[in-house]
Amino acid sequence: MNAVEAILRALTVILCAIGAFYFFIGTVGMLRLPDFYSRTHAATKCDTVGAGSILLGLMLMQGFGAITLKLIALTALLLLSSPTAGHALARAAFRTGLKPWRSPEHTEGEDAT
Amino acid sequence: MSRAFDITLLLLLIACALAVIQTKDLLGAVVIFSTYSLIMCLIWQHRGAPDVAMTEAAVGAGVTSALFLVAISKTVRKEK
Amino acid sequence: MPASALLVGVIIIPLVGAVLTPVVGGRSGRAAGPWALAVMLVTSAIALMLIVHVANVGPFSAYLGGWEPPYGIELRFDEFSASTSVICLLGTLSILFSFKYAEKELPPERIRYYYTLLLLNLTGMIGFVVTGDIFNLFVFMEILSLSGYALVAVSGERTAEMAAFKYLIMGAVSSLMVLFAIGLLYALTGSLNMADISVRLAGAEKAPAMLAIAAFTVGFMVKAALFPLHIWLPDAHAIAPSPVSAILSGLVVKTGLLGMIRIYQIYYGAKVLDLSALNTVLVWLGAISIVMGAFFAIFQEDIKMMLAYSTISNVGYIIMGLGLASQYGVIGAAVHIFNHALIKATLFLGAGAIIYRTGYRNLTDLRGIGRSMPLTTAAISIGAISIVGMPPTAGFLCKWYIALGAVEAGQPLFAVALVFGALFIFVYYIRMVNTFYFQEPVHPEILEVEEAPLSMLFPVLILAALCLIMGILGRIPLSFVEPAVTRLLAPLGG
Amino acid sequence: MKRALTVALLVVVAIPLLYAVAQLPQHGSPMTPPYTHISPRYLEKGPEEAGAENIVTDVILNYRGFDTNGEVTVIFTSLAAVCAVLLGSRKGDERPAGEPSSSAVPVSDVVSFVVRLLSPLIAIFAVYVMLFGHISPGGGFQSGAILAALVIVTTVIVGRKQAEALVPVRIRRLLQVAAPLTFFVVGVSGLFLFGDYLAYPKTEGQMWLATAWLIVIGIGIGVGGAAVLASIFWTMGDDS
Repeated sequence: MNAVEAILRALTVILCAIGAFYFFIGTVGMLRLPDFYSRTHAATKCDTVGAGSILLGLMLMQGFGAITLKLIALTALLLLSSPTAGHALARAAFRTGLKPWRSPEHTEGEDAT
Repeated sequence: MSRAFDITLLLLLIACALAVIQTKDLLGAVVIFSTYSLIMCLIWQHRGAPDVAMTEAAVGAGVTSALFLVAISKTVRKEK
Repeated sequence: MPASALLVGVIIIPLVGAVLTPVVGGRSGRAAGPWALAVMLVTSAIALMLIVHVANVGPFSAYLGGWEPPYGIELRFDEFSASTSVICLLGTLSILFSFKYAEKELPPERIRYYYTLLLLNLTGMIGFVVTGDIFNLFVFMEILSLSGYALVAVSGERTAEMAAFKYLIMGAVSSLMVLFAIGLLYALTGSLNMADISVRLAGAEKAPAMLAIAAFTVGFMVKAALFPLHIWLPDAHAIAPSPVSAILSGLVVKTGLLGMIRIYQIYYGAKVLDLSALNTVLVWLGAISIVMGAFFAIFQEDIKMMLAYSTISNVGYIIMGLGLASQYGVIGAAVHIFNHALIKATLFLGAGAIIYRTGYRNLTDLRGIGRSMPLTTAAISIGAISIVGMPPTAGFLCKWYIALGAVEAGQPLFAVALVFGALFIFVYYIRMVNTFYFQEPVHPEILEVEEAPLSMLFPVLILAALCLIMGILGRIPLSFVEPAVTRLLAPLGG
Repeated sequence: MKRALTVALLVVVAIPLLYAVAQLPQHGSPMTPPYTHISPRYLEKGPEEAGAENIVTDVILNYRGFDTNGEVTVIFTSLAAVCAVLLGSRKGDERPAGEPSSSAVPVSDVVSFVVRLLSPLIAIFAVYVMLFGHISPGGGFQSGAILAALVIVTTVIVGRKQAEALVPVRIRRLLQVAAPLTFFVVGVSGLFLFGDYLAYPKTEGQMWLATAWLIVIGIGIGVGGAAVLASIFWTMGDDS
């Protein structure tokens, strides 16, 4: 029993760490990436993978119960809403004519052809 | 721990308030303002006022942002 | 009907009437005006009954929801609350005056919302003066301010929207100040009931109590347009539709002053602070307002702009009377709140009737109007005489009392400022009357103009008549507020 | 220069503010007046004499119900203000050149699908918040805001015409005044039954009636608030 609990606790810690790591990466991406599309992409990663794995970790910690049900509902909502928001943002930007960023070398190459 | 959390939130709140004033792009200001509401909502919740937190989330971050966006779409986006 | 039910009714009836106006008004909005008028007539009847009651038995209360204060909200009707009757009177007359105005100037979709806002504004003021709970006061202040901003902009002209925006910004800051002060008082006393705060404030810390009254003063002074905080007033009051100007200048500005009286009731009763420093500041600001408002009014071409500046000047008189904190001064101020409302409404409604008929607002363009609109200009002239403070009219007694108050408080210098202000006022009203009657018209068609329509003429004449009657019967309101002022000043040992 | 002046002014204002606030009773300490004067009565007796388990609901709808009556009127005032300023023909309506009126991006199928999927859930949540305001956190205002958010999102997805068709103008106008009217009806019946405006039954056996009335008011505020907020949104988005 203790062993099961310890494993669950370890899994929780690992999952939460993964979540935190993704949030960190996402934030760095938000700050460092060059254009709107890539930044949106980074931000959406935070929400889905980061928050998703943290919620999963919390579920493991709680075991079965009302709270876990709420967490499941929360995860489902998050997995639905966050990609949709990202999609809507990127689509609106693209439709209104925002050009994706190209690296300078690439652009030069294009110009040459 | 709880105190540190409170202080962090309050500092974020002040930062958001200043950012709203400083931003010249009104659309950006609206987004920051809804972030402000979100932080405010967390503070209410943390101070033990879930009723107010709920109102703040629904009205502050939801409905007012929508109204601001409509107003911006009707007028100009840049502050002069 | 028990008095407490009437006291609730005087707020609830116009409130529900206002809320139902868009439903009743119909698509064309034609029914909205008569409906609003009916609502205000009923409210006026209730207000009269309340005043008779307070004159007989003194101040009385109603407990909402049956919860005794400080647990629930208390409505309290005292002699100062008797200004409800002025609110009802001016409200009724302005709504009557609005019939023709709204028909001519407003897009039909807006008419019913215009009346809704008028009624809401009046409801807010009635609630403001009868409530005995400080947060309830704030709620009603919000209703009246919000509807006030929109009423300024209702004509849809660019200048009106700019004026409303300026008013909105200043008003929002003042509301915030008042809310902040209410929060401070709650933190100090744990109570929101005014009487209860007054009792519990006695042992409180001094610095927060001082900050609270400072915030209250700044907040209410923005609403009342005292000298450094008056900048929103000339535009908003001059550009708003005339019936709205009458209400804003006659009543809304006064709510700031009545709010100040309420705060003084709390603080004088608690005796927690020595307010003489604040009073000195108020007297000086009042004196500056008197002279400055009157001085600027001389140079105005626009007739409504002139009236708006004269409002600033008259607010100065009232503030000065309050700040003097002497029996005569406060009585004079309290009654001037009432009289100035009548006078300024006469003037604004009269000016509105002239603008309605001629389309001109500048004095130069209006030369000779006295020959074609004799009744309206006669009413305006009566208003002008009253506001200068000539003996047989309403303005005289109050100013006399305030001057007496200055002498009583041992500061006769301010009585001089008062006389000086009255001289300036005399100059510009003489100029106006001179323009109306004795100068040759610039526009010949001015002489062809018809007299104002009956629904406009009637309110103007009634108000002008009241200016005269109040001058003759001026002792009645003075002796009516006297017990309240005595109670207010009793803790000062005066 | 202007900036320096602003900062100096702020500092001058801030010092007395900070000084005075520092003199206030210790915030959050149980010995301060806000905790010792009125609140104990609310906390101890609220559930039995005011009809709701949630003390916040007790205070805002029962003890201080008249304030809430005023607040819903403030919300209604804002609607009347928006209508009075925006409705009807505007003289000289000018939009700065080069600013597109609204981006002509059609609504994405993905977004549309997700919103359609979620909107019944949002509606259920709003109704739950409305009906259980007397037990759990929430109540009329909150559910009104959630409902209004739902209406706004739906308007964005299906277009304004279709969304407005769901609620005909005549009914909408009644819904907008639902909140103050509910207060009026409950208040006046309190006046006749129990002697005071907005009075609720206070005796032991009739508490269910008080609770029922709190729920009725909650529904009124929720529906009215949602109608007002949605109408403001529609009026502001008016392209006339």
